[in-house]
Amino acid sequence: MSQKNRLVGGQIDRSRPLSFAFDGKNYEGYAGDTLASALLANDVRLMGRSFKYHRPRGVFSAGSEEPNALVELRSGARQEPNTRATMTELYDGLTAMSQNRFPSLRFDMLAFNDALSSFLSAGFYYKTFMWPPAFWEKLYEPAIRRAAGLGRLSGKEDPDSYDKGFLHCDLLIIGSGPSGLAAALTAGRAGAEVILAEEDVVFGGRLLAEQNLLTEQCGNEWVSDVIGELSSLPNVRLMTRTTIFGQYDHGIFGAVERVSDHLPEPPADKPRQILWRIYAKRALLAAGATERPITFENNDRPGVMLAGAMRAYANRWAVTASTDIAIFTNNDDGHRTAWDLDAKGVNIAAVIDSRMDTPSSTEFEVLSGAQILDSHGRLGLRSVKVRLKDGSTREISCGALGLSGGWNPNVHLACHKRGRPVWNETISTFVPASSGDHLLRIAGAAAGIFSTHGALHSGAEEAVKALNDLDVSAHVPELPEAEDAPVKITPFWYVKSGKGRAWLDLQNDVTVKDVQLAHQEGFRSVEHMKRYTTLGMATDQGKTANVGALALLAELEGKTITEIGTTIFRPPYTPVSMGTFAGRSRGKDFRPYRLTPSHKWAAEQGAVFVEAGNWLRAQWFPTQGETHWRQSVDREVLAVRKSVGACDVTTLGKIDVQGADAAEFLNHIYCNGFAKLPVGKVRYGLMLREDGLAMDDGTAARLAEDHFVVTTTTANAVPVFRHMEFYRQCLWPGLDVQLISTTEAWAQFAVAGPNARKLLQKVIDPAYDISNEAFPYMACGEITVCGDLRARLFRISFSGELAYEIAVPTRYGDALIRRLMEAGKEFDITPYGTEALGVLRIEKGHAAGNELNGQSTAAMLGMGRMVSQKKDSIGRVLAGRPYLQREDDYRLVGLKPVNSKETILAGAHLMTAGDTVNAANDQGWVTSAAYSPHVGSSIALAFLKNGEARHGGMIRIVSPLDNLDIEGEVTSPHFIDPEGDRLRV
Amino acid sequence: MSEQLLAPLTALGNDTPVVVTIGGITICENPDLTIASLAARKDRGAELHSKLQADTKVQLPDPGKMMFAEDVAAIWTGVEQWLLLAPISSHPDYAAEVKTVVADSASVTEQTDGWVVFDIAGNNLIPMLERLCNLNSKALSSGEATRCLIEHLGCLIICRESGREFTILGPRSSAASLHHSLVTAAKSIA
Amino acid sequence: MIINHPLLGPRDSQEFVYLGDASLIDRPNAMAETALDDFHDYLYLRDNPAGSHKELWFHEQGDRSWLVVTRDVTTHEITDVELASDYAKRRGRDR
Amino acid sequence: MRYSAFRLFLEGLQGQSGWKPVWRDAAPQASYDYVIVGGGGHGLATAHYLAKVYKKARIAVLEKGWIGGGNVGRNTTIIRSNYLLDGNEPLYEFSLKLWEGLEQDLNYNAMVSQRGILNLCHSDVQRDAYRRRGNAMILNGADAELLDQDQVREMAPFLDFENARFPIKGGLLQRRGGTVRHDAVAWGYARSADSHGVDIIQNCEVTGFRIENGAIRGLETGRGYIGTKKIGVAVAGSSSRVMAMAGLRLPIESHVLQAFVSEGLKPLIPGVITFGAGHFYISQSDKGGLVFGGDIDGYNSYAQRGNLPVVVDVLEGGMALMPMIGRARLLRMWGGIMDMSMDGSPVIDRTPIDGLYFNGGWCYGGFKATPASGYAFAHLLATDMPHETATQLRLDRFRTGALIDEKGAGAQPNLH
Repeated sequence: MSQKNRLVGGQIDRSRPLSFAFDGKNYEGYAGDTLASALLANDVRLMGRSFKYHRPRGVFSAGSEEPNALVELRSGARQEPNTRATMTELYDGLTAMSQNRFPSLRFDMLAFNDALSSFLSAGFYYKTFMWPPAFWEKLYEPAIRRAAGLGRLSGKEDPDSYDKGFLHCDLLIIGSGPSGLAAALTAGRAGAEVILAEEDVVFGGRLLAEQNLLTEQCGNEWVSDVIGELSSLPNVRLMTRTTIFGQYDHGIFGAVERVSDHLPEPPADKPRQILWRIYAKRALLAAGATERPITFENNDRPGVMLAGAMRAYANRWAVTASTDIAIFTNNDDGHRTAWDLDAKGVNIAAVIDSRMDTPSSTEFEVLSGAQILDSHGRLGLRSVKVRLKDGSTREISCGALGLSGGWNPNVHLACHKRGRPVWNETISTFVPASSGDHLLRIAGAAAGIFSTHGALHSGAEEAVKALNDLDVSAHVPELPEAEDAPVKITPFWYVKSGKGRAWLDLQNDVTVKDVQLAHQEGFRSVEHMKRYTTLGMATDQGKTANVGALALLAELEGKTITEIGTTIFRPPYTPVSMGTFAGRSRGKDFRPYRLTPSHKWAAEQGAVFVEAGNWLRAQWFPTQGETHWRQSVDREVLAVRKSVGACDVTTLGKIDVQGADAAEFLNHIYCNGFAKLPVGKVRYGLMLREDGLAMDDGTAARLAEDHFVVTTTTANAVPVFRHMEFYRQCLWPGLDVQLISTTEAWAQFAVAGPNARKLLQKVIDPAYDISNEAFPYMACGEITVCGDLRARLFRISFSGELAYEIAVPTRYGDALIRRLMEAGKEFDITPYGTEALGVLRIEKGHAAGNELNGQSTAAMLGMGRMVSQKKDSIGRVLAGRPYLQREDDYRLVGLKPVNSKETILAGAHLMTAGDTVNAANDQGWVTSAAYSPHVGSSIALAFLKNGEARHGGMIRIVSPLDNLDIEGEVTSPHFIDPEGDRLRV
Repeated sequence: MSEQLLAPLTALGNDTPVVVTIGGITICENPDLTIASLAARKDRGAELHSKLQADTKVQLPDPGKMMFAEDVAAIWTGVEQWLLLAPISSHPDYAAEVKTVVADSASVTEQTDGWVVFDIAGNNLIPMLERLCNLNSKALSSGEATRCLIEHLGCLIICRESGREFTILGPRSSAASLHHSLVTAAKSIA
Repeated sequence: MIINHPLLGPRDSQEFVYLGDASLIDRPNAMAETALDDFHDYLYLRDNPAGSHKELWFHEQGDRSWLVVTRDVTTHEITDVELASDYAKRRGRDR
Repeated sequence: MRYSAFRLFLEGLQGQSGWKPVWRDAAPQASYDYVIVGGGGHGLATAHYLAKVYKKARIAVLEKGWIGGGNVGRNTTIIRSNYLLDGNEPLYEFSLKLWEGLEQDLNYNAMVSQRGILNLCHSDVQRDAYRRRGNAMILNGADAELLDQDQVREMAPFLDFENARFPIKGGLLQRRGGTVRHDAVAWGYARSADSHGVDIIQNCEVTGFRIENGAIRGLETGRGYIGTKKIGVAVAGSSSRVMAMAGLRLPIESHVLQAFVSEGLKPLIPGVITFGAGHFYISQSDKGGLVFGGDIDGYNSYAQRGNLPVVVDVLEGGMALMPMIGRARLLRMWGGIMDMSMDGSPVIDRTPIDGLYFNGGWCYGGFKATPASGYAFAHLLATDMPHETATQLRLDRFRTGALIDEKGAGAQPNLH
């Protein structure tokens, strides 16, 4: 029969039936149902299997604390493991599968673990699986891994998108039960910027799940009145399906809004979920409370659930788990469930109350001073065995059992900054510490104020206080009359009886015995107990389990619960999809691209691009007939050496340094001298860190007495700017110097090769004489090109050839490269990419990232003498430490294979011939290697111990990773034009 | 050959600016601004202020603010540091023009090509801005300008009309990525 | 975390880059006889207190100013923020 | 009491009633020959090796709270010896060898699982650096393999090869790397040390050192004065606080490192994988949780908790690398205090005070080093000479310039 367990009333929309499938079987529910309520309506109690023993389990709660009813929702790439059926809104066509079972939910082979349970005690795995040692990875562990885990991820790319956002408010209200709504009304009317966040689909909290909380009005009506008013206020933002999952420093909260999870799939261009970072001047925690169970033997059967959840199912979703129910309680709240379900026509088999002094009822049987000893029913509860006040036992038939062991305030968010809650004896529960954070106040059940009247008033009053803190005046509004019943509870945690297992943590299968064993073995601190037994470490983080276990541990230790304390509360409050945190930053959008000014042109040329930090640079430019990258690169290199080439070098960092003291400032920043650099000249500069090791290199061009342009390597543009600002602001705030980055503002091209000048003369306006005499090596100047376009020209060379770098405003970069290509046709101009750039600089022996890796001294780079001892520059003092000045330290050398057909690999190590290949004999390593068309073989740069003295000698080049072991000759690092004649022609 | 003038490209790599309308939101690339940065020389702030005001009527704003004078906007960008924005058509060599005015009371740097400029307009841009940056965009009023991060990019946001008109300056080399972020956010809230 | 920038007001610490102890402003005299020892202590040794800590943050995604932030490193509570250049001048760094 | 499958079977039949405490909850005696300050992994391992290998007696481990409550109980459980520099690699390789025999040594199953660690590279420069490193590992007796893109794809087909912002070019694989059940390391060492007579004293905070004429005489604790002439301090995270009581300033800052775990999932990720173009590394625990992390938050902190920007940064890396994890859920995030040293490498050395020895500055590397760190520290305490694998881990290296800077980041702890 369809929806056999559907009751009358409820807040579901019976006019909108929805079909769905669970484990391949089709069912029907209504709009407003959760997957759990719809399954219950269809008399499905068995929804999952537990983690360790694979015990049959049914839904336990009606909210995010659910330990049992976890399913694989959806299919294909959208499959979502471990999804709580209680938090899954039903939509038409929903499909879900049970998980952690094989082959089926009703018959699970791994349930034989349950039969072996007496050997699988807490931590049993620490005591075995040790022999023989090799069997762990091969046999034991794979078997354990297969059995463990819960649901399956598809292994496919998540097809949905996620988003991030940022919100600001005066008051963030977390939870929309009576206290949250009263607070929102208070703050909203006061004109404060308010965010009301509710994890549920609708606002109202327990007002939706209970009968008669308000005495003169139906709870629902009041909720809709309040929400109606709040939604008319522009200063109030109402957010449902939004979980505030974490509190971070200084009023920052993390929230996840599930925008599209209630739909079969997100609409086009819309995210599945949004991660909100909320900046709240003040926050109010009104997150309510979570009910806790009472533990007894076999208390885990499908049909056993929290009494409050049973009530929520009946009142909100018009569903009962069974037509015959029993209640086991230690407080008055449990009786409410019986009243509400009785009113809906469900048979109340009995209310079993551990207390002697209990409310009575004429409608159903109340067994005071009674306890449940055991339960029966393999795949679903059939009956419970009750020990009556007089000691006799009685078997009571029921298909569902509601447990009420009291309520735990949801203190989590109040404890995310490492505050711990305190035990309140009167109401037998942990409440937030009163000396809490002034940024976060707590109201209602979350504060241990359990009556509706109390919740309403505390919500409003705490909102007033929070706003007063912000100098916003606010007043407690008129609030509805509400029940104000005191908490009547006599703590009762677990039934002491026979030898069977009684579950504390349902999902992770931690029983009373496990905690007892942990204690017996010395795991007495609460953290030890948790870690040894895994209690509270499941997907529900022990929301319904922890307090019961703490009570048990307290009893075992002979201490109070206060002395035992809690474990640490950590975000997230409930698990959050990992994609949400990444938002849009994934795939190609993981990081922004930086494109060079010639990108469009290079793409038209068919260039192959490479990532350089966030930049995309042309790596080489294949031409017709070239099938291997080496062909292209060799051609580009040779073209530069023979005639002329052009390369986009815009990515180098450029920092504009101005001010009367600019030269003095640079004199501090660079280890070599800059004070006397003439205007119109460029100088190579080496920058050290204060620890004396090389940080970066580049050039500084003096455009005027008070104006320099500094270049940095591409990778260090940002750190160097930060470094320079540190010294400007923090060490020499008295210097007249101003810095600004201009990396983006100029398109800069290297034009290199014997014909570079001839080419540039065709482009540069005739007013500017760039002859060798007028514009010699290391000259710089501001010029114009192509008819009065302002430009800069630097005669510097990375390739070792006659070369210039020419810069124009970025927007003209595309036109300039096209013009250079056009003008250069007569010289067979060749565009070259980063690969050829690298070969050219290795041939010339210039250091780059592989050599400037933060581990090199100036001396290692062959620039030891550049470090001026006559002035105070950053790093000079500590560069003088003895180890960094040792004679036999590494030096940059060149390497060539003796057999020119062999290839040197960067990252190979250097050994003396005849030595055993081991660390003790390690002589250095290859930093950069390339095929040099100029030399006609593989060449490399390397750091070699005492290398300067070893030019001309032989060395073994070994890369055990590649089975490479070849002989090489040590050379000067300058494979081309060591005297620098080519630069100066 | 050198007499033939070079033709500029917009930051998005076209001859003409890109304009996109999504829902009620228009995102418009603006290539018509020239930009110069200005940093007062040591202890010359007062002199700089008076020179600028005398010659150009430009008043230099306080932190987080922007001020207009005729066709020039001045934005505070750092301690004793500002960006000046002006129409490129009437100020073809703007940095040089400013330098003439301020002489050695300030360092001036040409920054026109350092940035891509997007003007965005719509009846309510707040939901879009909320998805992009951590500013309290709802509280931004006309004449406020501040730096912020948009999808890993350091940008400058200028509020031209509260909630309805904003200008976003971003690093020019990432113009395409920034544009993609703006369009994605607009679609997401449309 | 939120750093209350002395000029720009509250800003997310994500916009900043952290350097370390503000004692890095007290760079020793590089020309002194004892410079090697002084620089060793200056660059490498830290009080690393479990409590109030003066430290340097750079507003990289903002106005590029270096700030000296006084923060309790056990609670992350920030009690003071000022421009590092002001702090440095007070410490006698006027050149 | 010896642990075995047979014993487990017997206890199963007897209702588990025979199990004894894993370690005695000892009370402090008036004096000891050796006092180890810090009941974390390193301190407990030191006690174990000092007693078992170096045959010393009258040893106490003092722990402020409960043992294993610091970084040994809050790390991401990775073991590896894939270091570049000769100052580090011998120690980490020694450590890996000790891990390989740990269960038999301790008679405790800490689930040492050598499923491999794969460091991905995304550029030629990175590959060159990995080749240098991999070769250095081999030269030091460790195992390493350089994989190309196809080999990576075969191992981890779920990585983003199609749409990556920073395409995967290859990776450095150490097959002997893997994971260990972290808490069990502390418990296993505690159990073994205890069985060799070591007193493990919990809830015993050190409040001061007694130093006379430049030599250690004893220490003050929350549970009274304890006389001793040799103290080994192994309290990474709190090193500066403890050593300040002896008047020493250290080249160390304390920083927070966050770590994360997802809900349990069926097996998905083979070993440990690290992203080379962002801050993200991941493995999957035997229970099924994806265990992952990234970079430190970057500011000094003793708070054992971090903030959202790093959470976002880590998961951006995660989704960029393996977009299949989008629908898995993050279950828990936490933080530990790292001793971030000035060159990113640890210190195991004597101090200027006679009888006071220091072990710290482990940065992120502490857990994987636990066995060797304990061994080398025990060696130093017992012989007054550095262990052969730890000769360069000296406190004075910042003065001499003999730095061990794997990353080349310089004297800035938050960059290591």
